[in-house]
Amino acid sequence: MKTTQLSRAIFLALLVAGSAQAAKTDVTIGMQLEPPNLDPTGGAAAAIDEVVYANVFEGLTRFGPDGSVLPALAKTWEISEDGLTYTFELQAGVAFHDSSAFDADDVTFSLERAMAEDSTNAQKQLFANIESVENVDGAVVIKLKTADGNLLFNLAWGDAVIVAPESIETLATAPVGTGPFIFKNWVQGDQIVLEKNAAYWGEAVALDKATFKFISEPTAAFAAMMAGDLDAFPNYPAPENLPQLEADPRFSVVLGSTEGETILSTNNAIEPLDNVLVRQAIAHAIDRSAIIEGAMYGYGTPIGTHFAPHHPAYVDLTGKSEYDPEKAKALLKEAGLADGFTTTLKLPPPAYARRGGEIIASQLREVGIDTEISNLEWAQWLEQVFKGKDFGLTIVSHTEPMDIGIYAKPDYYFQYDNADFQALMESFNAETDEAKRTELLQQAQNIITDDYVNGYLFQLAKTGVASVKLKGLWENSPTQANDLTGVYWED
Amino acid sequence: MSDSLLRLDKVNLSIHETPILHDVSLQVHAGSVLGIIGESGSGKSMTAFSILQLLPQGAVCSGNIHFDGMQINNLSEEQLCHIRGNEIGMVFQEPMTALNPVQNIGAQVAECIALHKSVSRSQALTQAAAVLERVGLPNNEFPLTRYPHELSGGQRQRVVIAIAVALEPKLLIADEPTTALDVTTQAEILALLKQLVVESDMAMMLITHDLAVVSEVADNLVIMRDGRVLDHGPTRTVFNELKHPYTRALYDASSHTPERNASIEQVVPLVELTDLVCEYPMARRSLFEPRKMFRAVNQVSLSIFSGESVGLVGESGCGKSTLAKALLGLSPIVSGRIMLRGEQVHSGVKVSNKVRREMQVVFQDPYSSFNPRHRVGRLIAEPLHLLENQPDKHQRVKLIRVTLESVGLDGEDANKYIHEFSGGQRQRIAIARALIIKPALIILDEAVSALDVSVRAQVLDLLAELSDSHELAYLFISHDLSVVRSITDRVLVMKQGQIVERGDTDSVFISPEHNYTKTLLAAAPQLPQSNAEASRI
Amino acid sequence: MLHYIFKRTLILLATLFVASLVVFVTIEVVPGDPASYMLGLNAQEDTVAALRAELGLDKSRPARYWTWLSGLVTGDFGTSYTYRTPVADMVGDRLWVSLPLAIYALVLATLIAFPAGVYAASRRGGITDTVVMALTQLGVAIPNFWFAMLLVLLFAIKLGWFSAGGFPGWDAGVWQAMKSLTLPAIALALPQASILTRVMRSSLLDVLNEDFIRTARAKGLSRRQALWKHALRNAMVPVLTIMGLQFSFLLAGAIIIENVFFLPGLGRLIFQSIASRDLIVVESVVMILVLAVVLVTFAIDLAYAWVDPRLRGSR
Amino acid sequence: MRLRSFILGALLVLIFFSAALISYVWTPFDITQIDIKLRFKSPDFTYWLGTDHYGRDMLSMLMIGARTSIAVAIVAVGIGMLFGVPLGLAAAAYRGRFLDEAIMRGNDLVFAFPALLIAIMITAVYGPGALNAIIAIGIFNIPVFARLSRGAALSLWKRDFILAARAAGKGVTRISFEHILPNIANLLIVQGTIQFSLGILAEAGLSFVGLGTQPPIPSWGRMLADSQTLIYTEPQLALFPGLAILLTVLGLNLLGDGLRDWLDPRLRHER
Repeated sequence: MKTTQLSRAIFLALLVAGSAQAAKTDVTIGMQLEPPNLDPTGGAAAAIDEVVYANVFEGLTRFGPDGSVLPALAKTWEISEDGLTYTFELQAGVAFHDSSAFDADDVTFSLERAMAEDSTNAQKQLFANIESVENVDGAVVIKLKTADGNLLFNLAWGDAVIVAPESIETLATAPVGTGPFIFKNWVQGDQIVLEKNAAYWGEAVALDKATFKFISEPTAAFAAMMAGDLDAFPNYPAPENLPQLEADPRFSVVLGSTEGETILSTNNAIEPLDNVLVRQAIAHAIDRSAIIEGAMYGYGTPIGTHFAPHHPAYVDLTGKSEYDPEKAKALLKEAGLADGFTTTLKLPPPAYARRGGEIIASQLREVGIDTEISNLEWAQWLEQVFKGKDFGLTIVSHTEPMDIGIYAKPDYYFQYDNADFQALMESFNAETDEAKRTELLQQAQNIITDDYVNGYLFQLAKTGVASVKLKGLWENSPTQANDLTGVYWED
Repeated sequence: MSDSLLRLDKVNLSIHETPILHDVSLQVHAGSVLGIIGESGSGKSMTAFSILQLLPQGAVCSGNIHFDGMQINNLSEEQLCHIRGNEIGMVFQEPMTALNPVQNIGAQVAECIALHKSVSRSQALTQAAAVLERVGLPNNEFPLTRYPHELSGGQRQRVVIAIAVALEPKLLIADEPTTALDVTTQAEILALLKQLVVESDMAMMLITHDLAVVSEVADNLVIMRDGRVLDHGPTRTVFNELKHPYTRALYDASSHTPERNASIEQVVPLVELTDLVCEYPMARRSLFEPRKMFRAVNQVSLSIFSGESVGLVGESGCGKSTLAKALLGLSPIVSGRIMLRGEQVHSGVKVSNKVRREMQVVFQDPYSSFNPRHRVGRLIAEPLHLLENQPDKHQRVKLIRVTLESVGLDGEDANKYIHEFSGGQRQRIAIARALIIKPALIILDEAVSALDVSVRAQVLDLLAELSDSHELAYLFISHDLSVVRSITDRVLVMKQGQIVERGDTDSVFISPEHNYTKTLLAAAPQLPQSNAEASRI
Repeated sequence: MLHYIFKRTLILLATLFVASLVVFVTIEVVPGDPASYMLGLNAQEDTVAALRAELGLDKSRPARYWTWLSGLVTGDFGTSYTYRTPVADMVGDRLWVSLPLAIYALVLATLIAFPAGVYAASRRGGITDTVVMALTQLGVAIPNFWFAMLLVLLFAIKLGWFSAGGFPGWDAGVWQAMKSLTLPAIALALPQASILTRVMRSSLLDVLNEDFIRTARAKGLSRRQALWKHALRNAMVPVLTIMGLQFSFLLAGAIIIENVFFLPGLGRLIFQSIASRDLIVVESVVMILVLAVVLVTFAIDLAYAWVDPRLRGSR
Repeated sequence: MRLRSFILGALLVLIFFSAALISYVWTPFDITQIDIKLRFKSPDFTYWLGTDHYGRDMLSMLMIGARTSIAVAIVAVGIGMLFGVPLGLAAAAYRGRFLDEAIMRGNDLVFAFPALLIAIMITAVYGPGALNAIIAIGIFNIPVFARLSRGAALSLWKRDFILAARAAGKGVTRISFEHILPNIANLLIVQGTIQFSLGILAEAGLSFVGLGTQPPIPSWGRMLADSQTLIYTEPQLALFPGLAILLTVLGLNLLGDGLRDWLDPRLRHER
């Protein structure tokens, strides 16, 4: 190291530190998982949306911070009487990042691409109900097969963003959207950098530059925050460090809710779990508070059914499965399994599953139910549990919004087949009146709770950590996203 | 006493509290050779090392050592370093390991020169070349860039000598310089040493266990045993008077010829070899050339009659061991026939047990021919494996005890381990192992060369007795002519895989025909006649 | 000498070929399919099938092995299933983390081990010898990932001299990059340095008992001169063997250390691609590690010949 | 000094072995009992080493963890010896011929894969677990013992007592097992202890990255991994498992050195 090189390096370091004092316009966000690629329409990984949703790509509609559906590229829209035809007026003067123009043809291209036979869109079923999409002199007209109250909601998903045919080839590695931030570069395994889109059609954003750094190990996340390498960690992975971060004046810990219902999925098709008494016994054998305290260090709200508590339609049914080991043993005896039984407990990688699994295993052992734990990679979990349905119990958090509809699919991995629940969901989908939809949702929650289909544990909390001076980050996450449009540095 | 170059008086040495030398006093005069004789463990090497103060850790040395008028045993390490190599040179026993294998010979000799004289590297190298020429390694044949592993034992010893005499030291200490060498090479090295002493008026201290070697080279003698000087004086007087009983015992053992009645029956030969050829592959020179084969045994024919003791002499590398191994079926044969009692024996690959029952072997190194993990009983009973009907447990124990006693050991030794026995006793056990299945022929491959003179005599006596009592034939392989002469009836001389001369032992020794035999006999050092009244044991 | 090199090269190529076969077979039977992993929970059957076709996963195994192998030779390792970028680039920038780390650790280990080993050997039985031996005993016994955690706790969090992990990339300045590799290198180097010191010491002690050292002393060289000029070079052969072996330990150890310090190196890439069943990346990275180890062993063999003329084959 | 370190080594190994054996019969507390209220207790009279992040007694966890680590290491060394030694003996017996070359090339191949890489590949393919860890570590031990026993056997084959045995008509296999094996037994024992300690480190490493023994069976490596996130608030959780690994490996290495000196006659007089 010749001396000149050394002195230049020190000078450089000072320069960088110096500039930090002036009003900060760049931000470094921590993320646990690195997206496999950056095409939200081509893959389901949550991490893709966490980088690009609302920042790089925009759909016709978008989710607001509280989960409500707001206009985006579609300025206004009218719905026909029979609810089958939607006409969208598009924003004017909008351009893609490669400065190619944005118009109705791009919308038809994007939606038809997602609906196509050989499409690799992970949420293809969102578009199943669409009959056709046309460009009628500048406006977009969507015709539906059957009336469906969810269309605006579905179009707000990350998988329904609008892309341009010109940039479709290299979308996965060089995303081109219409959003307020342009993709700058991507150091695989380390970080992705976005920069301000000067020619953005909408409101100007406060930030010039945003860097997403990928840190999967909880210890490393803590060290990075403490060392000041990161400005914010929206989904902080290690709840056990939160008290210490909260005590540090530099940081503020923001607790919000997510769409992640964490459940003890039970295979309703195999012996003896097909007996509702056994499932009820399991429900009473589980002490939710111990799990939340043990696995998530207190961060998480108990749920009695498969529904997000922050949603207005939520019904608190935790009372039907309160912790009562004696009752659980009695139920088992009633079901003819006085001396208990053995089943498998297959756990995917996340911490809530691995830690929750050990605690649940010891709680079930109390009432005589022995579980063989096996820890699986995501790929193996999908193969054995999700597709193969070869499991007794598993723990997973369903993070898609409003996904109570999965109980209406008999071939879904926990294989619950209840005709009147399926009928209920049909009528819900067709219903457009808000009050009626809420009432139907509440009925649905009661049915799956009474049937004890799964062990409903807790709603994943959004444990966001950010620098005290950084404002505008989403408190809750109605969908997986880090919307930076409203983010700014205070002083 | 006045002009003695080196004088030791009352030198005592102990290592880790075990006493090694007791009041050793001797002196060496410039231009003269002092021979130090003693059997292994007599402390002769330690005397040499205490002069140079090259002693192992934990050594305590007292008394004083005067060299060239100065007391050197209390000098500082730095001053001693100045003397070593410069004033006193040293030559060691094992030439194969005495040189640094990863450095070429030029550098190793030049290093000694550059160390003591302030000369440039190139000057040191030219002087090194000169010294190497002087010790008989001409540069054209042996360039300085040669590595030790490319030289033979004798040539390496010449390099060690070159290093020792490079700076014309006043004193040269030679610790068993020729023990590991062949007879002819030994003669050349001794001649070289004598010539160097004369040329540069150098004093030499020659340490050896071989009376014959020292009698030809040394002017004065010192005889040591268990760290004490027992006898000393000019060589001639020591040999004539044989004053000290130990000196007399040493002398008798060296010239000992065991009692044998050579009974030879000229019936069908026990073993007959015709046109035997043995080869083994040499290191592959380059990938494309096929592997060159080295012909160790080249068209050898010989026959051994039962009860006869045949000698096979030759220098190392002449193929005598390969021949022995071929006979025992231990190494592959290319062509030729081996007949046992008139019956075709060797059919190319495997030697049958029937044949092996007739032939057994005794090796040279007593410390390597036994499995340290087994008891002696099990060791000598191993050949019983060859018998069709294995003796039962009881018979086996009795057989072991009888065989042990027949070689002069105690029946109880059967449950001891091999490390509890001396070299001589181990060779007796090896002979017991060979005897146990009553073979017709025992092959003795350098069986006594590793033994001290006195022990060697006892083992030779044992072999003589056994050949009479057990109707045994011997094939006695050795490079030591005096031993072969004392025990064999007939002798075969071997050179580069061929037998160059054969005949009765006495006629071959007295009037050799082939000139190779002549050079061999001339090179072997002769023990002078002592006019002390020869006492027979 | 040429013959010696030619033979070793032949063995090297054969080992690489067989290794590639073993790697492909073991990894191909891994349950779980990357396509379904990428499409997540509620992907339909046909979308998964479409993606498999797109990634070429539906071709027969021998065909895929052949394309991968021919790619290996030309340096094109194929495209990653999940990242959809050429594996070569991904592995390229990761190599720029793992390789410098391994070399940095090896250099550190050697710089510590050589003087310590030689010093301990020359003062056999002295206090320094016992102290060095005790320290190396500890160094060998400490699990390096635990040692790494302690390093982070002390230097990164308590003293704040170093960052707790992460790699700023070489364009952030050589000094910064090396600084971030320092703690991981120390954690990796400790056990290697201890083993190397012990081997150095015992090998030197063996050589010091040899006859030619006595010859050197008889020439007038002091104890230290004899050690430096004659013993050291002869002691190198066993030391080289251990250094060769250790390089493969180093690479393996790096996989764990990269986890503790979240360095974007080959180790973590292997873990991530196994988790996402990105088979082509796993196979290529394993092959690169094997290539590195085999090349190092080849270099060590050549070094033998340079150190010890006896191995150079007859003139 | 040597004798003292040998005794220290033997003592440490004894402690951990007995802890592992006792754990089959009795542990201070039942580790299946998870009681979140009792977590992070620092060492006191009831919980000698405090409790972990699930409120389980650290001492009991360490005892059962010792059982897994020692079991995995022993079986792995066993595999190494069972397959490695015969291969080495065979290679030496047929030295220079095809079998020798094949075995040696096989060794080079296994050595080419960094040890942990084999472990990762196996556990990734067949799923994590103690059995796969055993196989993975075992496979790496085979070439170590093969190479060691071949080297030692080669030098023995040159010895005269082997020629004598051949002259007594004994076949290659009988000689290998009757004469060669007993004489290299010392070397194998010493190398066995070294590989044993490496096995413990390897198992801990594997469990640390989640590929070794799976819950609910405790293992030192995984206890370290679990304690990683809590290292800033509860450092003692990382302290005890790390120390356990360190002391066991140290004990084994000292034992190995002591055995080498005691069994190898050449070094004996040096003491």
